Amino acid sequence: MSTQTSTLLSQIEMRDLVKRFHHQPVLNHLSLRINDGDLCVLVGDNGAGKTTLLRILAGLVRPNHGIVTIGGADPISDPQVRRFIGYVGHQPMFYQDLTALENLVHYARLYQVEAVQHTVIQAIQSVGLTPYQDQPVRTLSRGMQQRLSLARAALHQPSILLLDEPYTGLDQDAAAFLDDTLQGLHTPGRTILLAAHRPQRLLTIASHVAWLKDGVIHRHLPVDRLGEDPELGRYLQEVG
Amino acid sequence: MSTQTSTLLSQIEMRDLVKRFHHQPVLNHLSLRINDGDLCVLVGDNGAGKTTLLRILAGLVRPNHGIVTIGGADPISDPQVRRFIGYVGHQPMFYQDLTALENLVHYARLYQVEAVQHTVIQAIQSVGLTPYQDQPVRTLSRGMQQRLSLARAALHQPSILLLDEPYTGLDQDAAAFLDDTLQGLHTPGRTILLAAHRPQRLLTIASHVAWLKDGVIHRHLPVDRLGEDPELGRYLQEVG
Amino acid sequence: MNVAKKPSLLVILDILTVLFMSAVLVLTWFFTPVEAVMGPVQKVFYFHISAAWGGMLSFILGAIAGAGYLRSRRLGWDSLSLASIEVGLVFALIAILSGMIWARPIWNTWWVWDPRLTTTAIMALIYLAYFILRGGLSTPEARARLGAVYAILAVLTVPLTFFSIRLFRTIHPVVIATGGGQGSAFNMTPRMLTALFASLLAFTILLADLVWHRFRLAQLQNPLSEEEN
Amino acid sequence: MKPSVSYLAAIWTILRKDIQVEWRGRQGVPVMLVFALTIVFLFNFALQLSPDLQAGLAAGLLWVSLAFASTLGLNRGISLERENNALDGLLLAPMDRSAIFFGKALGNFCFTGLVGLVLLPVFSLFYPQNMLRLPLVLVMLLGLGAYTSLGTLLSALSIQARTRDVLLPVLLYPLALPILIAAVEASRGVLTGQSLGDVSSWIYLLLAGILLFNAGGLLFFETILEE
Amino acid sequence: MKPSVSYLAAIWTILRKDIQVEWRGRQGVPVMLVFALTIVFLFNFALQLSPDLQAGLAAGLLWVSLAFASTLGLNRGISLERENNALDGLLLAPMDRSAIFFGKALGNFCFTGLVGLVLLPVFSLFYPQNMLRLPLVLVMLLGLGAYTSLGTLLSALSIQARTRDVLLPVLLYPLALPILIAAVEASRGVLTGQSLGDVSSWIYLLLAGILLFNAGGLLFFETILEE
Ligand code: HEM
Ligand SMILES: Nc1ncnc2c1ncn2[C@@H]1O[C@H](COP(=O)(O)OP(=O)(O)OP(=O)(O)O)[C@@H](O)[C@H]1O
Ligand SMILES: Nc1ncnc2c1ncn2[C@@H]1O[C@H](COP(=O)(O)OP(=O)(O)OP(=O)(O)O)[C@@H](O)[C@H]1O
Ligand SMILES: [Mg+2]
Ligand SMILES: [Mg+2]
Repeated sequence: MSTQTSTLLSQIEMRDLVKRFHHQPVLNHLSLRINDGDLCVLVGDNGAGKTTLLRILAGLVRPNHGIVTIGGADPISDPQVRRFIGYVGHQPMFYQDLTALENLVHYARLYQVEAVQHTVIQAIQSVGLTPYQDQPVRTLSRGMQQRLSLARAALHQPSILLLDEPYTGLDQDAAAFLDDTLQGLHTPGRTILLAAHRPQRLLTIASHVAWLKDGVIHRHLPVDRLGEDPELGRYLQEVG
Repeated sequence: MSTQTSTLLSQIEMRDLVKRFHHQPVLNHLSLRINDGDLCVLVGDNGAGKTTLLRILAGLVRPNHGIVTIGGADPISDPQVRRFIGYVGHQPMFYQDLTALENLVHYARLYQVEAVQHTVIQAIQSVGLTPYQDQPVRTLSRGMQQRLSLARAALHQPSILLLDEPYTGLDQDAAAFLDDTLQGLHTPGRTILLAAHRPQRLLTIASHVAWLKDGVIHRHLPVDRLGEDPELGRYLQEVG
Repeated sequence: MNVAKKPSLLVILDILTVLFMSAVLVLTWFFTPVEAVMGPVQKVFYFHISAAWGGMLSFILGAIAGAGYLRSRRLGWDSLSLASIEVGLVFALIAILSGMIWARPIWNTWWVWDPRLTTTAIMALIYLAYFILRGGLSTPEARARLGAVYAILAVLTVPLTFFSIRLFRTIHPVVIATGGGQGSAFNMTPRMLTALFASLLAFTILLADLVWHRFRLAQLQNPLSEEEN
Repeated sequence: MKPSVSYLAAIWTILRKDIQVEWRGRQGVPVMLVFALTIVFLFNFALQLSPDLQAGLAAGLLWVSLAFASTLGLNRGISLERENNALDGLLLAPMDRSAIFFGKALGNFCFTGLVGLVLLPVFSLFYPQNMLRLPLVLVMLLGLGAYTSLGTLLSALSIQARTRDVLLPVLLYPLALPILIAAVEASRGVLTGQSLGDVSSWIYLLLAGILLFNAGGLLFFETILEE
Repeated sequence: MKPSVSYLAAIWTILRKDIQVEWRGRQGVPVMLVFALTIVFLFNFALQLSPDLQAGLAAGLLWVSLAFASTLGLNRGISLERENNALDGLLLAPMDRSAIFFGKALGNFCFTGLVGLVLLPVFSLFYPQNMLRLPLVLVMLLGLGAYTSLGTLLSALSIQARTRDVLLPVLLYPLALPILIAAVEASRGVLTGQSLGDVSSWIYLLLAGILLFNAGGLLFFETILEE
């Protein structure tokens, strides 16, 4: 798989995206380009459209207008592009009656991961769920399900990670694990787009901040140049 | 309503609580007493049992063993005790096809709040959802639904607030509103029990911290005496 | 109570069951006359009625035990309810199967769409659904609680099954008829009656024995049921 | 358990909310209607019911289609509460939880009753019988009352099972059979010109059903819903 | 859209997962079975089918009960994907989304087929006909194949509507009517001793249904599922 993960496949480009619900535009001619190796934190108020944006990128929602390219390819016409995307949404996306292990095995198979069993057991261990791996997902607490979601999204070693408030419900162990993972994944050949409401803890590892407001990307700056923009600086200050 | 909210009705006592799922105890002879006027932050790892504990207090789950009293009354045998409880859980508990307004009106009626329309419009305004009040809840973003949940839980001016990770999904405005509300509600005659993974922002307004570990309350200390307990101090440090 | 050790009363009951059941076998084979019209097949009669009787009795017991659980919240009652209904279902199935075996030669078919037969089959389906319901629940408490409520609702159909022959025109004979059994398909000789009552008694003892055994098994599978006091 | 004012107010609040949801979507009742009609046509084809037979069958078909269509309504009524744990919201409310039973049962009764009232004139068109007669309407409402009470009770049972999406019909149909039979027999009697007095034993059975199942709701609903 | 190895692997993965869930709960198939039997008994009462008629009715009843029971299976199959957005997980996977259709349709076919195979001997007991014959088994599997393909397609449609819990039967039964009629007629023919050749026109209709609905799945499933 690593050979396929070309640099190209970790570049995200959105041009002129429009997404309306009932004629009301949520994304309004939004354009954004995230380069290979970026770890971009997406901030914005409740209802700004972060989730909508991430779901469009993941291929779960079709925009009304505009183009998305992932590494130059169109994820809608070429399903193989989805192989390079890992997505964590607001919902855990598991079969409640299957165990944690079985769920991950199922996803591993869908992505045709090699050495399924080994990979999955490793992934479960990394998020500290080994003692619970044979419990039905239904019986896991919210934080445990969130951990499992993280394990799932990274299972096939995607070059693009789309994370929608991934810290939700995580305790300190899991949050620290996520910090480490993000730091580890933040390498050339990988792109991470992460929506968060309290990005402060991320500013040390992130490379960019994008601010979604009024349906467009209001600001998109490298972290080391945040000082140049008092408005964004103030916003991040408030957010805490 | 305010006349009914006696001091007694804001005292929570749990004695010897046991809750098992499939023979595995999650709460294992847990006892805890939260006095009138306390704002107690409940911390604990993923799967520690915070949600289970709060749901038992809210009367949604029946413990296998042990006693819960709310202001001296048994909430199981006396449904009227539930009038004094406001609960925010992991799930939003709304009818997806009804609007935000209609949902709150329904809850207000269930609690026989006086001046329903006025109270509800006020509540929606306080969480900043007035522009969205006539949208079906289905179309609200996660953060907006969380805001609405907060409005719902406070609608009938409960003397006991049980909040399960209430900051989840809130943007800075909403989080600040919640801070303010908690501070405002933290008065004699009111008790707040709040589960949180990153309690740091709360330590300035909270009065107590309770640490749930291994099925029992491992520590229960006033905030101003946190320094005396290095173990809890370290835990809170890590949690951040 | 130490669940692991077999109570001596149960041992006695085991022995009684074996004795009575063999006695009934002997009675039916050698004591009762061969019925004139139907021939030896008629001997299914004793098992057929006794099984139907045992099934209904057991379902009623299941509902009572269910009510016991709801009152006391002790899983022991649930084990009893489960045991009764499981054994009752087996008895009901025996009644249906023996009825079918009987029906084959005399009605020349395995089955007729007659209210008595149909309500009996539906009773069996109702109690099959009981196990489907339990199978879908994940904690012992939920199984006990909802199983009890369902068992109480379901038992309402038992008298209906019993009285269905009176409510409808049916080809299935009425035995315990008020008018001295004019609806009866055959006239019972005193010997037949003796054997019938012996068989009813034997099946009742068998029922008690089986329920007890099944109850103990359920208790053993449920280590908490005794601790919860 | 005492029917205090607030108890009745809670029932009315729950019923009102169900009507509101129905009104918003305007989907439950039309869906049930279309479904009931579909069933009638399906049976006419699949079972090749001959025309002369159909006259006698009308009562049976009416009830089979009503029973199936009502299950849709019952399912919708309970899945409404399940989605996003809306049921928890009701459980939190300060009233005896049997009020939830009566609220939901009343809602189910109203919607299926409406479906039945529309079906009667439609059946009168399709079958050589005028079915829009007061005694038949009465029998129908009694039958639906018993059926929806039992259905509400069982839908609350099934909601907690893992197979909740499919459990209700399996629990409901066998248990409801006595009710359905009584309803069919009473309807048939009324249609063949008998008076309500002539079919009184069936009517009593329906009344007993209403009584029993509502008593069941009053007594057991709290128990059923507790987790 | 090309049936590459990975495409087939995806279908198999989805099917396998459905079998696993079924095996874990062991609920779908038993529920369908009990439900099918309940319907048979219900109809005998409600419609008071006379004994001589019943022989000719067996085929019709078999299909009506199979059709109703299958709907439960279809509902369960899709609500499994809806809970906690598990469907999103499938949509994210790197394959043409028609694979989801084939995986789900195969699963539905397997489960309802199993139900049918158990029903045949049971029907043989209840009706004066031996129904466990190879030609009937064949007709049954063909009919179920067409029915479940259409059902899978429609269940994906219904999932996006607000009334998703109740929409499927309303969409499915009218559209499936030709399939059901063909299946009933073919079964009736086979049961009355005709050879498969004699009922070939019905069989062709079933085959055409299978072909059409699967082509529909192949072509439209991606479109149906996109949001
Ligand atoms: C609640 C269930 C049932 C009860 C209590 C019951 C009871 C009885 C009784 C008391 C008789 C003897 C009648 C007499 O000799 O006057 C009888 C006869 C018979 N039963 Fe049942 N039965 C039940 C269900 C069934 C079923 C499900 C079948 C199924 C095939 C069946 C088939 C028969 C047959 C074939 C006879 C003999 C009829 C005759 O003598 O003409 N019964 N049953
Ligand atoms: N219905 C259930 N069946 C079986 N086990 C359960 C069930 N609900 C919860 N548990 C178990 O109980 C434990 C506590 O769960 P709970 O949801 O209370 O944790 P929590 O402290 O809220 O965790 P989190 O911080 O992740 O929300 C977990 O180990 C979980 O697996
Ligand atoms: N299915 C839908 N129908 C109608 N409107 C919708 C739908 N989904 C989202 N919206 C609207 O789109 C806007 C953006 O929603 P989105 O979920 O993307 O916000 P968000 O930035 O993720 O917010 P949050 O921080 O609360 O998660 C909101 O105003 C919401 O009301
Ligand atoms: Mg969002
Ligand atoms: Mg929790």
